[in-house]
Amino acid sequence: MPTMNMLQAINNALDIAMGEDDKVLCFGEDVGSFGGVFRATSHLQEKYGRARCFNTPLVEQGIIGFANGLAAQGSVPVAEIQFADYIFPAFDQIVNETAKFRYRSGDLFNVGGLTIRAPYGGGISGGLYHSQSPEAYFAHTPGLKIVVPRDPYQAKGLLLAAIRDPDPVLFFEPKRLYRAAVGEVPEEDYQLPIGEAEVTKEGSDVTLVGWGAQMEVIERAVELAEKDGISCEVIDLRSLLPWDQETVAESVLKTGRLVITHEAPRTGGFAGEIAAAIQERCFLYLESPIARVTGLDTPFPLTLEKEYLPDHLKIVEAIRESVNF
Amino acid sequence: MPTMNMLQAINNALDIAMGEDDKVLCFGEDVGSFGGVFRATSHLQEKYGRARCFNTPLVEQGIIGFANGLAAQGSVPVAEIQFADYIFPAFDQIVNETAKFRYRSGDLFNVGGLTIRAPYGGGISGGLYHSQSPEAYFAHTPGLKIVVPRDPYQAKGLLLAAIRDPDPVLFFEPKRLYRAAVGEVPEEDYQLPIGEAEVTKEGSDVTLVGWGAQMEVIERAVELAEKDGISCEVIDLRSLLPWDQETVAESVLKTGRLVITHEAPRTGGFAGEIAAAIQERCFLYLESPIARVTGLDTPFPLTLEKEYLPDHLKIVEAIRESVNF
Amino acid sequence: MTTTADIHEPTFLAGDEFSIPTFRLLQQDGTLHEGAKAPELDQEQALAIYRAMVATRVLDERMLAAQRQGRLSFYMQCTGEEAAVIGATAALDDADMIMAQYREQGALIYRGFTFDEFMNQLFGNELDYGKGRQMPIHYGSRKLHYMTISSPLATQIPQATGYAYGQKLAGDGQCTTVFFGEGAASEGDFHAALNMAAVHEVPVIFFCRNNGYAISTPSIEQFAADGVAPRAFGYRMHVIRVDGNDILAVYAATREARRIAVEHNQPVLIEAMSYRLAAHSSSDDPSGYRSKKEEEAWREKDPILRMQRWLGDLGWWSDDEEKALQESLRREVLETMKRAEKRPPPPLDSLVTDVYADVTPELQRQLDALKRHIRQYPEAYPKGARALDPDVQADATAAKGEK
Amino acid sequence: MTTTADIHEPTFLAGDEFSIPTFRLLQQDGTLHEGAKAPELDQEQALAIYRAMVATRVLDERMLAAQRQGRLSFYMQCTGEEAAVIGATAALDDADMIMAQYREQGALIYRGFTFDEFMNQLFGNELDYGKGRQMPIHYGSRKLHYMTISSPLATQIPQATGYAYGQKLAGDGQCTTVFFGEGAASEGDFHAALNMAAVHEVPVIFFCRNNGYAISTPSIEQFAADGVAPRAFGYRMHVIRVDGNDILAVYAATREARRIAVEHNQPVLIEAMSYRLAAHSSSDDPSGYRSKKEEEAWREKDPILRMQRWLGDLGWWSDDEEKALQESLRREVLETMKRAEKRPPPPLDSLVTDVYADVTPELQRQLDALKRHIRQYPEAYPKGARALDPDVQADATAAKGEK
Ligand SMILES: Cc1ncc(C[n+]2csc(CCOP(=O)(O)OP(=O)(O)O)c2C)c(N)n1
Ligand SMILES: Cc1ncc(C[n+]2csc(CCOP(=O)(O)OP(=O)(O)O)c2C)c(N)n1
Ligand SMILES: [Mg+2]
Ligand SMILES: [Mg+2]
Repeated sequence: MPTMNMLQAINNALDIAMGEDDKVLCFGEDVGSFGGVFRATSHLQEKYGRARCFNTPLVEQGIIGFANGLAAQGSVPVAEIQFADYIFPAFDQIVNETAKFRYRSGDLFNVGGLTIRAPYGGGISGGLYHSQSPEAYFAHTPGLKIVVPRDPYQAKGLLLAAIRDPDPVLFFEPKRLYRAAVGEVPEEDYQLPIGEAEVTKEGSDVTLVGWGAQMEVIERAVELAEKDGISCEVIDLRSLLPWDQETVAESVLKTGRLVITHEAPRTGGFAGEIAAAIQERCFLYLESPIARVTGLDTPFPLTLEKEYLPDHLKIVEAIRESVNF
Repeated sequence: MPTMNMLQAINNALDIAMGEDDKVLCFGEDVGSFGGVFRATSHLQEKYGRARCFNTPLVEQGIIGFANGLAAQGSVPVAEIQFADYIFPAFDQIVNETAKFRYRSGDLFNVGGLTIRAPYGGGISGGLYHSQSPEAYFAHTPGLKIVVPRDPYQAKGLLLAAIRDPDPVLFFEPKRLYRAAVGEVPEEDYQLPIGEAEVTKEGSDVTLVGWGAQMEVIERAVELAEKDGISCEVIDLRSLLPWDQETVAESVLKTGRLVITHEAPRTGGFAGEIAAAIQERCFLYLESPIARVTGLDTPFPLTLEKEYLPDHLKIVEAIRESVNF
Repeated sequence: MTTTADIHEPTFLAGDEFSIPTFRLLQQDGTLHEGAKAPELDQEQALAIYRAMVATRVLDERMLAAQRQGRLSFYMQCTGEEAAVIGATAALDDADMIMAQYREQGALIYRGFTFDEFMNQLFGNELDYGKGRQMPIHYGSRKLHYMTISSPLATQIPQATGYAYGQKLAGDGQCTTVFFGEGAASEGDFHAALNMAAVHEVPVIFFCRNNGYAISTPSIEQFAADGVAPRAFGYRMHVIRVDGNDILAVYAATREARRIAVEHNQPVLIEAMSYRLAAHSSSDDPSGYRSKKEEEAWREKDPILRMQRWLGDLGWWSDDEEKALQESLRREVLETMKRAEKRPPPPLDSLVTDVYADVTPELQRQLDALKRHIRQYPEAYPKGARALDPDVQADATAAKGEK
Repeated sequence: MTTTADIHEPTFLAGDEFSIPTFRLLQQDGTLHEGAKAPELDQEQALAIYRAMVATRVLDERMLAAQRQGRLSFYMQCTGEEAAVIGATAALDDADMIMAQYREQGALIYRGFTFDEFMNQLFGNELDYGKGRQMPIHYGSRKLHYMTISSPLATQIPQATGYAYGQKLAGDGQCTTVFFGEGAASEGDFHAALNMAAVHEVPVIFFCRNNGYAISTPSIEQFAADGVAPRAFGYRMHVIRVDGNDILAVYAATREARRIAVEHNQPVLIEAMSYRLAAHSSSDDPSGYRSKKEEEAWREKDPILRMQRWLGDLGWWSDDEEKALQESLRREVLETMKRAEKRPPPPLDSLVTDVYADVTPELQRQLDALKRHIRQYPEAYPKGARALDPDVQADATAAKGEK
């Protein structure tokens, strides 16, 4: 099986989707001949022509408005937002339009073909505006699906699933791992399920839940915790909307403890939703409070980025506290 | 003491603020000579002139961008967004700019003078786009303050506090109560604190938390519950950011039970944050799972609005379930 | 690509270099302007256009009255702008996509949306295509290529650019026409849409209804420029300003715009100058922000009367026909309204369907809980109870029987 | 307010009715164009402008090199656009507000921002006004009336309209100049800003640096029109296109624009035609999207060389002065860089201050928890540990001693 980094896996997924279906289009700022500032769309214009892979003017609300129209028409747009930090000018098009298109028309029209890709997350010295993790802003929006892959294999399978999914999907890519995460990725077409979490490690004392780049951080924390003799169960949520309550609840019913982590600020972050839902479903089985290990309730800093981030040491401390409660 | 409805109380607060400080400006779509589609700014242009109370072109991102610049310059803008459903085109200006202005400049510049008013909420046959409660979208944004008044008295005191607060404030007004809520409101200037919840009723069996128009709904539910002999403590959160964890935690330490309600969809709603924080702080004292009574995870409907809304009957059922757990 | 001429004095331009005239064919008395030539329009199509204009007017009058009687929660009239909307629609191919703002019911009428279809949406009953989810006037029709209305202003404009780009790739010779008000044209989405359409050479017609007001805001407080038309120069786009109350001019301009769009894959901007004769909506009272005199002056320019006179002069239309048409339309509106009012609400499941292509497990749980709750308190949720269980109310069954 | 001329043929305009010339004064050889007249500029101010241009160039060269050496995480150069940025700034009053995009460090240099101030921001140390929170090049200075840079593009444009409206109300005779690229001008915020400025008669100068590219996207894929200038007609705004590499033309145009803005409360759009000679940023490599030949052609039009020749012809500047200036600037850059690199990071509390005017209880809890955690693992958070406790590292103390 070939080895790819995450960008190559994403590029490969786009290539397969465009090769298979003429209706698939890729566009966004610098996406055309240059192949995107991260090069996720490299060579796609060469291969499929300027009509199907192109630069747009610099206007995110226009990119998503245009993409909504294309999807309503029956095309399968894959729109790139250059950084997740710059998705907010398109917020109205996404939250009021994309998400509500099918519902408001009674399914006369829908934009199910739409996929929006955006690199998210910190750890790259990006400061306030090249580091944000905005998933929770969208997770409050019925009608959207939200997917975050953790490694190249997941990225390819989930992106192909997202493009073909009958609903609009926001696909947030952990840019810190674009080149850092390397792994075996099948050459051929495959899909991974949207809406299903994955138990990446079984254990009995505490459940860890995360997504995207945090999965690697959790892994490091779990290594430390297991040295202490704490048996950890690890769940990659993969989809935040809809999210797989069953898998998480089942695990917590077993372990009695839950630690959730994300990079975004704590207040209003998606860990709050998970905690609220799980305390409701697993109330009598919880042996300690559900813990959240998150970014601080501040904009994303630069010089003190390491201090801000929910790293493996903060997670392992939360695990210990949870187990020793 | 004179009796006012909520619109009159808001108009009165704006009048006092503009009368006292030349730097206070009111603007937005139809805000000028017409006084706003709900008439919250009636007569202000007459009284303070076109330079200080005026119509803007129809562009929410421009209204808030303009307001951010004005606030940075030292003015005290009170910008109206005609319906909270239409605040999303300004999402980038609010979330990336308003919220981060002071932090990113190390307090060289700030937009603390800014207040954004917007009518929110359902119950008025408004369907998808005249009913939304978007508070949770903003509550994930450090740097913003969010205030929601429940009645005319609160509206006036909180709005005056918001205008004079050193931080930017989103002021969401429950439009269902604009004319329906009537009460005594002092003629003179007064302020109510931002960041402090209010215990509006003491009780011992269960704590109810809400804000804005839901407070009236809670009241009706509590009447029913008390008939069953359930003693309810009721908290009006008033500020969602920062929110008063102490008051809520203190109450739950006493009652051992918590029911939170809001109109917005459940997933990602602010009740999740409250539940997550309170289960952490009150874990050993909780006698039943924290319950959320909210809108469905769908866009806001029309014909079946009554069915969608978290009304008093749904709340009283949640109270009963919580107490009988 | 910029011009190369040089100047050595700091001379500022301010737009006085050009002026944008208004294209007019028909005078208010029903005769053509001197030198004007009517577009090719046979009697059949002319009458189809005229009937649609009258039907729009009658529907609007009746439904506003129904709103005033409390039978309807909300309504918006097209009154005064029928020629702009229907003239443009008539110049399109029936399979061209229309993406409207909300005041373009005339386009639907022209394309054959029935009064029953209107009423079902207005009353949000079980037959409403939108399943009773949106406020009145948010119509949509897939078979008539009319995108379901969305309240957030201007969002449909860049969507139209995208839709038309898809049509261009599909190569089926269709284009998209997007309607919007001069107020909505202030939104950022407008700028995005026009620029992208010009850059990507998209067959889309941007049809601006400049009716002088955005709710209470007069256009003079909306923009300082000479209307919306000169913005086209900022994108390098074909543009024409047309008398929006002149059915012939609107038709001719749009037909030519469609030719440019479809044959050359070039977007076109049309600015139709008109006036919103009625209130903004049933919630609005314009007496607070404009004069009766101003309204009267525009009432004199009624586009329907203007066309009626033209048809009369041609001998294509008589007073008797007019009377018969008006009466039959009024009757039809009232009958269909009564039918629609009586129909039951959409089923309870419609609360959670269409959020996604399939109902998610969490939504199913929420629906199940809601059903249990409604069964506990059926009288508190009459529509829900009825929708949950068709036997609950006899008239619900009766109404269903009519289908 | 629309024009009243009528036409009776459906004639579309497409912008060929006018053309927008380019205002130029200085030729590349340092002489004036025939018929051109230099603006009033005494030797002192001319040299101040020139020195700022050279200082910008030197700073950019050195800091890019530092980035390449790994001393700095990121950098952006103004190279090629110094005349546009500094010429405009020199034409303003020093108390006028400047709201820049990110490539306008020349404006700051001209106003007296010191190399130390630049370096503290670039290295995000304890003396950075922005407290080490933003990426390099996000400068700001309250005393120099230069708004702190924000990365999201175009957001500063409507803010400038608002700021200038506040200045107009204050009546202090100041205005605001907002810089942005031709790429950023595609954002919806641009449209909002210009329209609102025209409607509300705001003293703001919209200064567009049209440098041909937005990262890899050439302006031909950014808009189909003749640059950004003709958009002004859509708002009824004064507009001028100027050779952005011509310091005299930029200065003269901006001075006149400022007069219009301040005396008439009218916004003005200036489009400065130039070229981004360097990569977009230190993360970019332009060889993937444009030719060396194109770059070379523009390198011939170097704005600094052009001004140097003009100064030389006037006898205001010599080769020796040039050499001395370059050397002293290089030395100063290196020295200040070394100083800034060594300074300690901002204090740990700076993580939570300035989110609000006062630290909230929740933020205080989060900070306290973080401090406990860092005390537990000081070696894992060297900057945090050092910032938490100045004694932890000796060199931190040493660096502090320099203050
Ligand atoms: C984004 C957004 N902002 C505000 C509104 C509220 N609103 C509805 S219609 C309207 C005025 C629209 O005026 P115009 O575009 O000129 O259309 P007209 O009503 O004149 O046909 C406003 C402000 C809205 N629906 N959407
Ligand atoms: C809202 C937003 N979208 C995208 C970006 C990423 N980005 C940074 S600079 C840039 C290009 C800007 O080009 P232009 O405005 O022409 O300025 P120039 O770099 O040429 O000076 C892009 C796309 C951003 N910073 N903000
Ligand atoms: Mg209008
Ligand atoms: Mg550029």
